[in-house]
Amino acid sequence: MTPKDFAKQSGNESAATRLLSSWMTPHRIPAAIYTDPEIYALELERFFYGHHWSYVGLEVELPNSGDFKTTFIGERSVIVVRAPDGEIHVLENRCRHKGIRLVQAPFGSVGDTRRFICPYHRWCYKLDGKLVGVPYRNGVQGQGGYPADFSLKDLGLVRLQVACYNGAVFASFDADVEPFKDYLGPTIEPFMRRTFNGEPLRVLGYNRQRIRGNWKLMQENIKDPYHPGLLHAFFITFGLWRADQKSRMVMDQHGRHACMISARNLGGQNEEVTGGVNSFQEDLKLSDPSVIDVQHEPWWGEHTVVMQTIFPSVIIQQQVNSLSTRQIIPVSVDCFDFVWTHFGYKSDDDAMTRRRLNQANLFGPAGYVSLEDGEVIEFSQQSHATYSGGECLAELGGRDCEPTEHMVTETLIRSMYQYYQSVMRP
Amino acid sequence: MTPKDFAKQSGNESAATRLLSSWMTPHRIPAAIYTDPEIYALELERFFYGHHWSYVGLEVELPNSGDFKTTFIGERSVIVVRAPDGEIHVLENRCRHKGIRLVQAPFGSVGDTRRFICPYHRWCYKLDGKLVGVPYRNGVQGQGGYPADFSLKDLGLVRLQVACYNGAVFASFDADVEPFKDYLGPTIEPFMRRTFNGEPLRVLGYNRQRIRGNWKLMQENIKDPYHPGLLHAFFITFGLWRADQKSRMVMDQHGRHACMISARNLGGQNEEVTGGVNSFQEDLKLSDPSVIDVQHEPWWGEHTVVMQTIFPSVIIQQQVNSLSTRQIIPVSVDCFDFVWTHFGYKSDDDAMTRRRLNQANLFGPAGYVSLEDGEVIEFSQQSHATYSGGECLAELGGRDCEPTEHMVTETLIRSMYQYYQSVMRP
Amino acid sequence: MTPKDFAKQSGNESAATRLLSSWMTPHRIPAAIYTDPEIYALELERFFYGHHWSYVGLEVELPNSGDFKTTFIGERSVIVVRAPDGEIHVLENRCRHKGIRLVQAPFGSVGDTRRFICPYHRWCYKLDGKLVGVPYRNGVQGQGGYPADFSLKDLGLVRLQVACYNGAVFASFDADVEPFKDYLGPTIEPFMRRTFNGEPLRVLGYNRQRIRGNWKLMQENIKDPYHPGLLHAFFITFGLWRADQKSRMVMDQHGRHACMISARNLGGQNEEVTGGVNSFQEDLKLSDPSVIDVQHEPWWGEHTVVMQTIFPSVIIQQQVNSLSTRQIIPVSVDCFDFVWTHFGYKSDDDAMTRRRLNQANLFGPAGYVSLEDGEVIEFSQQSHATYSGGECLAELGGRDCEPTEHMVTETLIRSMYQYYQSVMRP
Amino acid sequence: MNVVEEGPGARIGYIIQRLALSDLYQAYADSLDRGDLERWPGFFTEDGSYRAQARENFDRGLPLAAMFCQGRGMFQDRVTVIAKVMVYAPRTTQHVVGMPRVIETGGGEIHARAQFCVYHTLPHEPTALLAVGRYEDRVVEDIGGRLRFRERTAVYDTLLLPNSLVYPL
Amino acid sequence: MNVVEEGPGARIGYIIQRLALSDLYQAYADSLDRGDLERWPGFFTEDGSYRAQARENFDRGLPLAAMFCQGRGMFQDRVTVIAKVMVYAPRTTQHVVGMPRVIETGGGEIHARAQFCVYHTLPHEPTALLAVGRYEDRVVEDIGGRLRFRERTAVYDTLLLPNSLVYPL
Amino acid sequence: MNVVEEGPGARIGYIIQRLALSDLYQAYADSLDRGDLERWPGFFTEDGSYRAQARENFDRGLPLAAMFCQGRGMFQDRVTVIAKVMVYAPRTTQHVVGMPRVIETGGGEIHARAQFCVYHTLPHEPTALLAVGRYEDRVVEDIGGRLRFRERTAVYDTLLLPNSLVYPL
Ligand code: FES
Ligand code: FES
Ligand code: FES
Ligand SMILES: [Fe+3]
Ligand SMILES: [Fe+3]
Ligand SMILES: [Fe+3]
Repeated sequence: MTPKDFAKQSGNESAATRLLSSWMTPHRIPAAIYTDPEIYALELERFFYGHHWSYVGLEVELPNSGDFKTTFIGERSVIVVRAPDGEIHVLENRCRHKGIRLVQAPFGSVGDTRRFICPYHRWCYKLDGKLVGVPYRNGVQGQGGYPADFSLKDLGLVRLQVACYNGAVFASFDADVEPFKDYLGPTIEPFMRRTFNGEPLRVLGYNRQRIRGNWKLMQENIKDPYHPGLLHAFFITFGLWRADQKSRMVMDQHGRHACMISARNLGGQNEEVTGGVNSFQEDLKLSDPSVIDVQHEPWWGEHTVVMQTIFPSVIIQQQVNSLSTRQIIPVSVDCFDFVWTHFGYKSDDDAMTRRRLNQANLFGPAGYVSLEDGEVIEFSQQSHATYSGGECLAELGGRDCEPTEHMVTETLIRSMYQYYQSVMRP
Repeated sequence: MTPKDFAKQSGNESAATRLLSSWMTPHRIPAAIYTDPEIYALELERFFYGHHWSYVGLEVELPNSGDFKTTFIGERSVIVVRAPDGEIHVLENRCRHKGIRLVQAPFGSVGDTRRFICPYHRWCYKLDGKLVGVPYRNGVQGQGGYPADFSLKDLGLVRLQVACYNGAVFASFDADVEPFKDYLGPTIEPFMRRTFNGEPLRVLGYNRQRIRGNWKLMQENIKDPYHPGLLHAFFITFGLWRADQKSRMVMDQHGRHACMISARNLGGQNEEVTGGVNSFQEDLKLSDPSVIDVQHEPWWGEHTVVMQTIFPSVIIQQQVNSLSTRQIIPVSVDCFDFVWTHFGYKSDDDAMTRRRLNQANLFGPAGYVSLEDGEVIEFSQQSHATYSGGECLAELGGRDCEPTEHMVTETLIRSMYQYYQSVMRP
Repeated sequence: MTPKDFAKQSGNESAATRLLSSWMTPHRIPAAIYTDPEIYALELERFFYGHHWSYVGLEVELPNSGDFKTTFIGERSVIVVRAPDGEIHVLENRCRHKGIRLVQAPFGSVGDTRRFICPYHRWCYKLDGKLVGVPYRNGVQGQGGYPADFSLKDLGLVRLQVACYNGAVFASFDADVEPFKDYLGPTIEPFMRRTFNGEPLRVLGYNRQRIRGNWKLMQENIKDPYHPGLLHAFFITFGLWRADQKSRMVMDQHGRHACMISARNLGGQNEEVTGGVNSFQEDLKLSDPSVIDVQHEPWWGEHTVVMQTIFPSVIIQQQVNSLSTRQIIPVSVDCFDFVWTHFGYKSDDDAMTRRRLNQANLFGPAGYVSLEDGEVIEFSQQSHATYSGGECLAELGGRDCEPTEHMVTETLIRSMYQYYQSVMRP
Repeated sequence: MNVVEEGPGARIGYIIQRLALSDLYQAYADSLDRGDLERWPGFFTEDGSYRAQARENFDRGLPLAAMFCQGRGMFQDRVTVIAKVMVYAPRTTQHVVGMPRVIETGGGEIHARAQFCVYHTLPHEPTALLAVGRYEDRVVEDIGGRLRFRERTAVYDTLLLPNSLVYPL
Repeated sequence: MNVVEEGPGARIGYIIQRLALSDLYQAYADSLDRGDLERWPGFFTEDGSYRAQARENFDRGLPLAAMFCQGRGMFQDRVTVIAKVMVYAPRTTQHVVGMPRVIETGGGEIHARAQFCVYHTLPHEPTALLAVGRYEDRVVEDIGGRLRFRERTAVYDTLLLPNSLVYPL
Repeated sequence: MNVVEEGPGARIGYIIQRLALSDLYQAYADSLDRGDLERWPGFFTEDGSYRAQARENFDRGLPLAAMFCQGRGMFQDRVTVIAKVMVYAPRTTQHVVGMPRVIETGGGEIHARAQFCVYHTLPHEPTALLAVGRYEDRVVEDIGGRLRFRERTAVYDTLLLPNSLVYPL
């Protein structure tokens, strides 16, 4: 906390309010947005609990009627459940009696009961949230029970808006949220449709990490085409990345979502495009190339790598044959959980499944590439937490927020913060 | 934090103050009282450190002169000690020199010294707290030492008010606190006298849990006769509980303390009284009935189960032959320690001791019944912490705060919060 | 939090501001200065990040060009590095691009690169902090890159002021900080020069502890000649300390730094000077006297023990043959890390090194003496955190802040807080 | 070491028994950690007893245990209640148990001791320490030569348990 | 215990193998903890495989592993990338591994299991838990009589890993 | 494995020694954990030495140890000071120690190594990690055939100790 911060706190207006009122430059980012608990609380409110859609899972995770999972939107636990009619409901995981988180298991099935029953006093909810039973409602032997004007009708588990997009499930707390397709917008939606193309999916497994950094640092990381060829020596060393490879930076009409689109390089190096990276070790070779044994899939088209950041909650990864959703679950201002769901298509043959699993060595908590992203995010947070007057620079490729046909730019970060400012302004 | 909360915090009056000023409905409980640190700090002040009595132990824990224990009232450490004259003193565990917590051991004896000596500079206190020695008070060889006007008299360990009630020990920081008997009030005191009847006690042992929930959730739990026949499937499954069993809900004149009084059921079931609980598993039987091998004790009278909640700090349990005090030690707004002291009477024969120990399988951190209470309390806190605009309902049996002759009611919870509002109102 | 505190918080002026405005008595210390996060934040600002010098290490830790270490000033990570010209630089460990903590290793060498390269995007800094390389600055194949007005000049790693004092290294964030010698002042500097006399040093090793107490409690501890003969029974039991041993309490012109100077006792006891300490166990003997096998070193002069407290960050220990720096690294309002660097002189023979190592048994986390200091500091914090209205007394030897020729006084504590008040006053 | 030196046969027998003891301890932990709760009673003799007891009670001679079973029936009831009756957040445990040491042998019983730490993992939460402590055991060679506990006391140091003790230690 | 009683020779052989198994497990952990990463591939057969896999995947039959190697080449690549390619905060690990238990023997393989907990220490930070879990292993007597893993799966309970898994478990 | 194959007798001797080594390690930990501090010096030879040393010192060849004893006298002094002289909050410790591994044998000494984690429990507080690390030991067969440490170094990874190290690791 700088003396200025301190002084501010003594006034009537909080430091957070002042910062959010006055911050106008998306290319210069104040460290306080990563560390101020008041700003974080407002982010939860406006992004995760407000008029935005958040990722909650894949339909294939709930194959049968009665199957459910629990996950989080922001810090709030929600239940995702498949109703007998096949519909997916997303419900607040919060009993309306005394407010308890009534479901604990990450995955499960309600079985034949077709009900969620709160363990504490056994209030009984249908899978669409409706409250259908309250023990002793009419008392026992004429004694006690609920008052005459007590109505079950308003006491269901709160149901969220749900969008199922070819197998991907999103939800929103806001009843007035725009339709999901509009939320993505015309520039982003085609890329969503590219991966979630209606082909049935198969979950290959999960990775879960707790990363001690502010959640936005992960969004920035995947909107940053500047780092992969510099941080990820694996890409460079084994010739998988060049700064001059064909690529596009696309964002939605608000600048919040983005796609980093590129075609993997064929190997080799030259001074300009590796940025003179001195760790480039020409003599290193992979003994076993199976982690980079790529097979082109028909649905790719010309793009071999597409990283989608769907604000605020998820990244949709296609890195050649490795596919995953990466859910961002904020835990506190300086921490988030990062949940990877690797998947393929039901139609994959064994060789393709093996290929996806081999390539998974690049991703997740032990990933040759992704491990580094988690590390630098923690390095960032450590610094922001202590150099609180600090500022980050995002001026590569200029100071505007336009899409580009190259990757030598931080435009996607700027466009996200331009949107952020517009929503967070007091 | 809801946007409303956020807005409030920017004003001059804190969200806590506003909430406490405006909350009038004890049957609708705002989640913020379980999560707001400012409210919690005020609770410590007004309840634990104010004009209330808190449980600190049993006399039998300190059989000999010089025996002491350390425990907590609210977050504050206190020393309970038996002086040479047999009297019990309760002292702030805080040296008046540099304020250190001078005694660390949970149990001990000062032995022949008859003094507490602070380890840091060896200020020396009598067992009633009086400061009787300060090293180098008059300097050494004419140099240094304390000023002439330095007086030991005002620098004793602060002594609390103490009430020994037939072996149970309570203390208060407030010199003007009402007498303990008045504090209990005429409706509750007879039940206290029923268990602590002058018969010498024997401690059977301790259980200690750290529960990540607000301390009031535990008070509510034991003021809630709605849940035992619904949450505690053990009771239902093995026929030990029916909602129609004879029972009474009693509170003191302020509504803060309570007794849930009932007579254990003789087994069997019917639809109405088990609330249609679908987990009732008729085919389950206990292979060994010793955990429910009850023997009526003369002092019981007609009541087989009496659960006393003595606000704010303790529950006095009689569940058939299992007796315990359950001390509530708040640790933070979202956490408390729960300390169980199981006891019997000195006059118990071995069979009765074995019986109490067998029945102890129902209680504590691994208790067939109590484990569930700890679990649902944590489920509650998880939800309150994240759904901060939430509200709990306590409308079973109406919205008033009167005693009842049945258990189909949340009247005790309402009466506690009515009292709470009166004390906490700014 | 007392009700008064609570009330204060509801007003416009924070409790911290009010306290700092009104506290005038250095001999009576309010517990809140050990527990209030706002006060702590201001301390970081005014002491650790303001016009003070902080200890960062010993030159001998970085023998070669390119050697570096990371350490902390306050909560901020800094890099200490030896440049090719032999100069020591101290740099903020914070990349100017996205602010990450770019160096993680506690010790290391940049080797032949002579550069710090940020891992994230490989911005490249010279060892004096200058930014000398930014990948893709001019774009790739005419696309992207930094704007024309983008200047590397202002984006170096921020360089701190550095003072190398005969092998001890101090640094300051304040460009206008007074010269280090003036900072020590004429009364303290000779003692610094006594230990750091130009004789080359040898590091014997490190001890690191995390102590759950406010950082000032450690400064107080080493400014407190009242406790060693009372708390440290080892000193008393084995005759190494008497309250009447020749000693002096010296402070700098501001009262912030101090030296406790004394001559070790030759053994024996008498009632007055041991304060009647009843744990004095005459029958205990050391089976092996090697931990107290003292050999006088020429540079000592008449003093056998000199403990220097260089405010705010370090203690310079000479306890007969045991030498160390003890760095104080605040972690939060209620916690600090304590880093011991034991050293001797390069010219020590093996016997002297063995002696220093043997005597090290008295110090550090397992030290016969120092262990006790860590313990009482935690006992203090426990109490301050819960008895928030508490007050500490520092009236031994009067209420003034003058140097003394004896040790029966708390004058050094008072003088530190007099200085503290002057700096912290709003 | 209480090896009675009576030739290689006896010594081999002793060694085999030590390995069997190690296997018993590891199998016990493993079956709990993998959720095979039903196998738990079988690690005890028919008349065996089990206690999960706080060290403060153990050390001070106070008889209370957080969990107490005596005789196969009580073991089976504990299993039934855990598996079918109680409500709690699902969790997994993981024990790490030191090599058991034979303290004394006599009367057909081995008095053995081993140290343990147990972690638990709750939904959506990092793994956390549940309890550390030591086993104080009386082991016998039961029917079929299989080693079983006649008495096992899991003395846990962890005075403040993190809320619930669902499974035996 | 699957001791085939065929005289003292066989029994001694069995015992020696159990100790060798223990040594294998401890040496594996020790070489990782002391930073001898280069020795890691040598604990596996040429065609061996390794997985560090979350228990939720293992239990539900999902094939994904956080770390996966099959064949000496992939092992060596993992070592190279850890040692020479990746950027991460330096750290040390410390395993504590229980005595391995033989679950089954057959086809020249030992199916063994042991429980582990692993701590890591990062610069300027207190030691923290990295992961707990169990090893599910297939061990064979390799060339020269040395025991090696044909297959090792480190099944970790710790669903929420504390950020990075730099070294194998 | 350094088993010199000289017939079943030698092999049995080897095995017995390995078990005795395990017992030594467990008994050492157990006596500390149960507060039998007085027995601690007896685990060392008369001229034995003990160090509790931070790994950063050990690895960099810096001689400082947080705790250092050389010769029975210094051991006894450490015990006396802990038991009768120093002020500290009472606590209990709990070690979990892996099976020791013989690194090398020669000159009448066994160079052995084992990994440990140690927890401590302070009054009114949850159990917490104290330290993790490994023992680097030189063990000899002392008078009466009992195994004792000639040298034990507890190398702890835990650079930031949680305040005090009251008891030896
Ligand atoms: S809390 Fe859900 S039914 Fe009472
Ligand atoms: S703090 Fe108690 S005597 Fe000084
Ligand atoms: S953060 Fe350092 S180069 Fe980008
Ligand atoms: Fe990346
Ligand atoms: Fe209950
Ligand atoms: Fe001291």
